[in-house]
Amino acid sequence: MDITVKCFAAARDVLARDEFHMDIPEGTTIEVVEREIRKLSTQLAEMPFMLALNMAYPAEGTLVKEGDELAIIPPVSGG
Amino acid sequence: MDITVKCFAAARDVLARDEFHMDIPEGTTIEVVEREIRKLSTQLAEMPFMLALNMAYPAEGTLVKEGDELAIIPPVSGG
Amino acid sequence: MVSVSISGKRIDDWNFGLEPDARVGAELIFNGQVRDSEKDEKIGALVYEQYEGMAQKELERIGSEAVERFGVIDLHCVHRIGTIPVGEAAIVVLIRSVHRHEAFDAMSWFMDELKKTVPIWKVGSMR
Amino acid sequence: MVSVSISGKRIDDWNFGLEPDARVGAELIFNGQVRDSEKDEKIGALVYEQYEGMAQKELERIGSEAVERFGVIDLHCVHRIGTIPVGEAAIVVLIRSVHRHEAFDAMSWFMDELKKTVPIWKVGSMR
Repeated sequence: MDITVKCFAAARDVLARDEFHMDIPEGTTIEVVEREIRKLSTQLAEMPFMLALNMAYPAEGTLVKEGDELAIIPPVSGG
Repeated sequence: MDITVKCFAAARDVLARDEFHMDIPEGTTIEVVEREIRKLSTQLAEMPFMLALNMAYPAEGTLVKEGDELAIIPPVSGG
Repeated sequence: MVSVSISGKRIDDWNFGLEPDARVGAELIFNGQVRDSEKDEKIGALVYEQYEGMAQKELERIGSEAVERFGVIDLHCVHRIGTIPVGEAAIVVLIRSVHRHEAFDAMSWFMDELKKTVPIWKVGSMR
Repeated sequence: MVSVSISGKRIDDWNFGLEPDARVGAELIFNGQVRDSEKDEKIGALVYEQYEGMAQKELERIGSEAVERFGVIDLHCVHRIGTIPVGEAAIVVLIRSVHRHEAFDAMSWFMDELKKTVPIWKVGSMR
């Protein structure tokens, strides 16, 4: 299954891209995707971030589906 | 010694005047003046109010002086 | 810095005329308005009176204490007296600070104090 | 009622265009402004970026939760993104309520939540 992962702020700096695609098996939870993402870079492995799924913060154990939009959300600093 | 006592809000309603004068002996504390004022009306006796002295809330035991301006301050309700 | 005014006129679009201050990270403005009901009765206006002189002095005193106690940059306040129609402001308070928490705490404290000590009264209502 | 906007332009004199509401006793407005120093360095501007779509959705979500949780009448918010010069607003929030305490609590909670969950970042500064 193909999913899109958007990168913001410090995550974009580390990965040097705005977004990328991942191919994951059916039945993959958001936690497993997070683990895969952390493997992409040693800096990312240690970085505090949340994952958004289709523009919301998913509940624990949520399954990721074909075509989903994920996003790496480093600590926010708006306001 | 002559002092002026101003009356506001409920105190003015009860006493039916904006202000009045009192003649008190030298060396009178603010607490003694308050006791005298409460004697002016049975409604005033029970009314919660503070006394202001020359436009400030006096410390306990403050002596009242000739020409001082006191004020009966019923519970405030500004803002 | 503290400034206080008491006005017999409309204060809803009050301009405190502040100079910009590059240290300011938070500006908090409170408008206290007359509501259409008072003690469960429908009203059209409230009548406020003040102890002239002392109301101003007390507002300045608690304003200065708020600035000092919470470490905000400045506090400005205008209170309206006389007859105030429903929907119009009885008070406007503006506080500026470096970070937002000081401004929130100072505003809350200032309004609580005002309602304990400042000699201004609602003396009646009008339909 | 909740309304949220995200703007690339100046928001300092933002007009939320609210209808008067006679139930309102308290109106609280928060302006978060860019300060002249960030991490002890003098700056001239901050650069903000958003996750377009999600920033709006998250602001709406926490706005609605603030309204419900604290029982305020309404909450309106505009957040600016892009390059914001020192002294200009990054955010304006307006809350109206019957009594003032709800508005204070809702504002404080809303700003704390915003700084935890809303995908908007300071991504750099300019001299």
